[in-house]
Amino acid sequence: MADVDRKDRAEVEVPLGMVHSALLEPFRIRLFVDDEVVVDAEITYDTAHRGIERMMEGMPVQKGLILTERICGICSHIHIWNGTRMVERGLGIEVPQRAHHIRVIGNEMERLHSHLLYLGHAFEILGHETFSMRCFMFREPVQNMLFFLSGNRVHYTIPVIGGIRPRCDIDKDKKQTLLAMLKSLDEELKAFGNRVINDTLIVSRIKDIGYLSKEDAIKYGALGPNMRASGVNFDWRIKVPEYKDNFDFEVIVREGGTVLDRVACRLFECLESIKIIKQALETLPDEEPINVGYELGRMGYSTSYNEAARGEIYDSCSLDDLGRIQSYINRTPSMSSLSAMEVSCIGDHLTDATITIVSCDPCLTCTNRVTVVDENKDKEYILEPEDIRRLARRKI
Amino acid sequence: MLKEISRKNAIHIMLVYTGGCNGCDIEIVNAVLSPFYDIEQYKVILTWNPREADILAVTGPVTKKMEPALKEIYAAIPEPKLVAAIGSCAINGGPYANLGGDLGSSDQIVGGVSKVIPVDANIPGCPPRPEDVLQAVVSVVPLLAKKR
Amino acid sequence: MRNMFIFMLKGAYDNIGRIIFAKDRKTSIQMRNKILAGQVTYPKTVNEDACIGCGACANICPVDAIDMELLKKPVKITKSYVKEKHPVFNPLKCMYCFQCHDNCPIFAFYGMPAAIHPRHVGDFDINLAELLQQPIVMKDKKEIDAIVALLDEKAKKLMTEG
Amino acid sequence: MEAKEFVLTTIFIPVVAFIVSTWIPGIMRKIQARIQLRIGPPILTPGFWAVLKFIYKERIEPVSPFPRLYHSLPLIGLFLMFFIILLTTPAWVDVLGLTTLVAVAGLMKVEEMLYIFMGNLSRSIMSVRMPYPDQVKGAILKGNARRFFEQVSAIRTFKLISIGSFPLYIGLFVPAVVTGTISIVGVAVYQGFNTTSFAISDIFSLKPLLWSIPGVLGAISYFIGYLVILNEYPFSIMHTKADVIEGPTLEYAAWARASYYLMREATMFVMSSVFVTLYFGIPPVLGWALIPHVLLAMILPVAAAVVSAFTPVLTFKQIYPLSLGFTALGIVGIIFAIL
Ligand code: SF4
Ligand code: SF4
Ligand code: SF4
Ligand code: SF4
Ligand code: SF4
Ligand code: SF4
Ligand code: SF4
Ligand code: SF4
Repeated sequence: MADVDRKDRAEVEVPLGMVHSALLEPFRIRLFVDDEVVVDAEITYDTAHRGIERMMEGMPVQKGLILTERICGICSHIHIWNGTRMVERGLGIEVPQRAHHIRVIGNEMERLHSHLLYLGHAFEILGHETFSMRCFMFREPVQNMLFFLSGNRVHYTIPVIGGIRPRCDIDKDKKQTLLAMLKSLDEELKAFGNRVINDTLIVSRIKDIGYLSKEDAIKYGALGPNMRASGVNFDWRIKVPEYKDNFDFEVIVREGGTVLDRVACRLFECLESIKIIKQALETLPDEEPINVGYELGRMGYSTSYNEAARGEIYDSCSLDDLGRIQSYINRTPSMSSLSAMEVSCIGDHLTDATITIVSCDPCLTCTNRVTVVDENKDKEYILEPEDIRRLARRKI
Repeated sequence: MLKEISRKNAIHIMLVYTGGCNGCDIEIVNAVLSPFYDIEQYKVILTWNPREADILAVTGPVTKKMEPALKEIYAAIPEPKLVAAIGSCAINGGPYANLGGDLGSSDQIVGGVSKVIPVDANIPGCPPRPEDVLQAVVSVVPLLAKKR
Repeated sequence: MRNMFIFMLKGAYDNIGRIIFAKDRKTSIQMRNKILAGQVTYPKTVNEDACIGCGACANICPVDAIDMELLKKPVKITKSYVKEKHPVFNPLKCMYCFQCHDNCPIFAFYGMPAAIHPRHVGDFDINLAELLQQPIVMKDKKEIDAIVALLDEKAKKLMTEG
Repeated sequence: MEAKEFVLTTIFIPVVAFIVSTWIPGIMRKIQARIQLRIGPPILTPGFWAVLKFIYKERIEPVSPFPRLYHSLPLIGLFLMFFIILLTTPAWVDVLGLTTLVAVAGLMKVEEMLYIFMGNLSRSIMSVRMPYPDQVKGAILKGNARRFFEQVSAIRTFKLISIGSFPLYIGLFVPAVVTGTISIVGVAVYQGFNTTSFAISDIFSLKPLLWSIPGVLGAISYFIGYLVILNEYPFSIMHTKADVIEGPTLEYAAWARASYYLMREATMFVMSSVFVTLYFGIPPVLGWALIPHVLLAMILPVAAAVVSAFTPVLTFKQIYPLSLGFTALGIVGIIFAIL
């Protein structure tokens, strides 16, 4: 990542993490600075590696899918949904439309809470405690909605093969309450967004930093809102039939590529999510939410892509005769977004570098899967960003 | 006497995430930053400096990479100190340690926090709700005051 | 800049009220009282009305987080079946794998909300006697056998013989 | 009489300053909490009980090349602050010729410099010493020197001293220019303060400097300087949570941490007290007139709490222009004063 001539200019290294107020999750950032200006950055994330994909090998698929949810506590729903979806596609299991709608509601609520969490975290990093708390205040109703919907605030465990767990079904009362909650959230968020975009101090702090050009965004594989904030117009939701066939929404694209754009992009996406949830609630078909009449068995290699709060997510595996998992692969957006941040924080002040890295919404727990064991040499090494790029398969 | 009162009236809590799924972490952050829960009203103040901390809140199954760091941070906290293991991962390793069954658990984690440092309070849930965390923290404070 | 000025003026008005009179406070006083009194309880995990006491959840749980306890007063569910035991859930042992939920016959055989949920079982009404009359909707023979193997003897009879 | 008053002042004023200052962080926190729509900690918790609690904690040897020196730095700061407030009392007039604005400015500079020393002497676990095998991880820039957070913030302190505290000094010297004297009590006397007998009722006959154009401009500069010297938001780049966590003070534990807290609290109060002396013309004196002085001295912390609740932490990119801007404002004040 670093040019050779940068090496001469870098003076010292400032390592941050693994336990650090700005990172929250355990990962390590090494910033190479020259008088507090970042010359190069290295982000290492293997501290939360739990070997989930490895553990799933040989597990009955229903059991294994529970583990996908524990990949992450923020985008838990999309993992279990995408995993379930992958299996359903592979085995040709029919899923009621009602279940699709509720899964979409779950995902959009997750996007809402994830983006609000992101905003809260970003303001905390900016040192703006008040606005950070405001974001968490707006997030509270979303969490309540999720609790109300599923019985938990974080891991909702909504999808199960064949549909959704009936615990999370939406009856009339639930629907009315959710719609009312959404309405007030919509208004509050718009007012708050307006306030933030007009705050001179905040804008001056995030306006020109963390620039990621469109070319770099593609080259380093930034995903989701990070790539859309750099002007790349892509969102899996326009391809996934669950979304495409049923709902109207806009894909938010901004051209700037700076931290401000990434923040704004998420703010606007929140409003789009509210729109989608409203549509889904209003057009909820009246039928059983789950189809238990399916049979598990051998499944060839099946894949599924979807749009998580942070971008593209990919799951694939095959099943043996008894419905046990063979070689599960789960690829998540944070990993490649992070390597894009390694370049975009170059040239900024040290304090700006942390907000830049945070502005890609890094979530490390899903990212920690790149420890490679080279059996011949009998030692572990970490893939370089170049290797990740070589190995990552993106088809846009 | 004064010692106990002062300990009851100002508690610093430090968070260490040791490789969980973030769920517990987010709920703790919620308890701290959401005005709805507001941990500070219970005289509990968040800190990121082990030298300042009284209670160490640990989440997640301790991964092998995090084990030495957790130990060092624990050692850096001056007595009296308490450790709260938050979430089923921190209590017993959660699904990463137990779900495997015959297939064995993950070889990347050490397991519950109590395998690494002594634990004083266990807060169950996956993740525990913020109110569970708050109540547990409030209820261990007398323990802290009684120490030496 | 002009917008900023407007916000400052409006904010000054709002915030003076907030600082002096604690206006629009969002902290839940109800929750504060509950926490200080130590009354926060774990959510309800077993729906007694929907449970047939079959023991499948306790048998499948990989970490023995569920104990089947004898009921003081057995409950008659159908003409031939009396519920004698009910599951008691221990959150400290649980790892939230949902095996109990997914193997509860109420959910697995009939697609209804399971009688047990490690997080929050939810409020719903179910008429067990009626439900048990209906045919099992699950298709997969292997799965049915696997779950039936988990049930205790009496429940096994109930499920297989109707 | 003179001697007795001198001794009483020397004992009593620092004690009052000490007691009052333990309330300040709590009041500030409460105000911020109210703005953030929550309840917030009890007023005594952050400033008083926390200090007491730290005194009762286990003594831990700090990881530092000179542990003793490191531990004594906050005590020096505490002492400096009490010295500054004494210099502003009428009883100390002409002691060693120190009761001038120049002396106050100099002592404040020393106070700021303490942070540079602290930063260079601390080696906390949180950055370089964190046990993580990252030097084998393959960054291209191998073998660079590695810097602790504390050292990063020592450098930042240096930058802040060299430019950030201009507004404070301008704020200190506006009164001198207006009144034509660099004696602190002289400034107060100019505003109508009577050194020999001063009662509460006399306050209304004062003509505070604050009610004049140079006074207002000077006060604004002083306030910005106050934020800078306290490293309060938005000027908290030296110990921002976003990167250096707490900066120079990371290694303070137990009683040393308590003394650091006290030093910071004392700074909050004393700097504000100096402001009251200079801009309201009420120096800290023995007797009932101390009450309005203490009440007015709450103005700056309260204002700081409100400002810091609505500002993000600024980097030097914003601090330089802001600091220069407010310095210019102060200079305009001086020009007004000369005209
Ligand atoms: S690298 Fe992948 S397969 Fe290997 S243990 Fe980690 S998650 Fe599992
Ligand atoms: S290289 Fe690709 S398949 Fe392998 S772990 Fe990484 S993202 Fe997954
Ligand atoms: S990138 Fe991974 S951890 Fe982050 S939200 Fe997506 S799936 Fe979850
Ligand atoms: S990015 Fe990963 S760690 Fe972060 S919230 Fe998403 S799944 Fe969790
Ligand atoms: S690249 Fe291969 S070894 Fe690595 S996680 Fe993927 S499947 Fe496992
Ligand atoms: S207990 Fe649950 S929520 Fe907490 S870290 Fe473990 S899996 Fe995540
Ligand atoms: S969710 Fe908990 S109680 Fe249920 S089977 Fe799993 S470990 Fe046992
Ligand atoms: S499996 Fe379901 S019905 Fe059977 S005892 Fe457990 S909760 Fe009750």
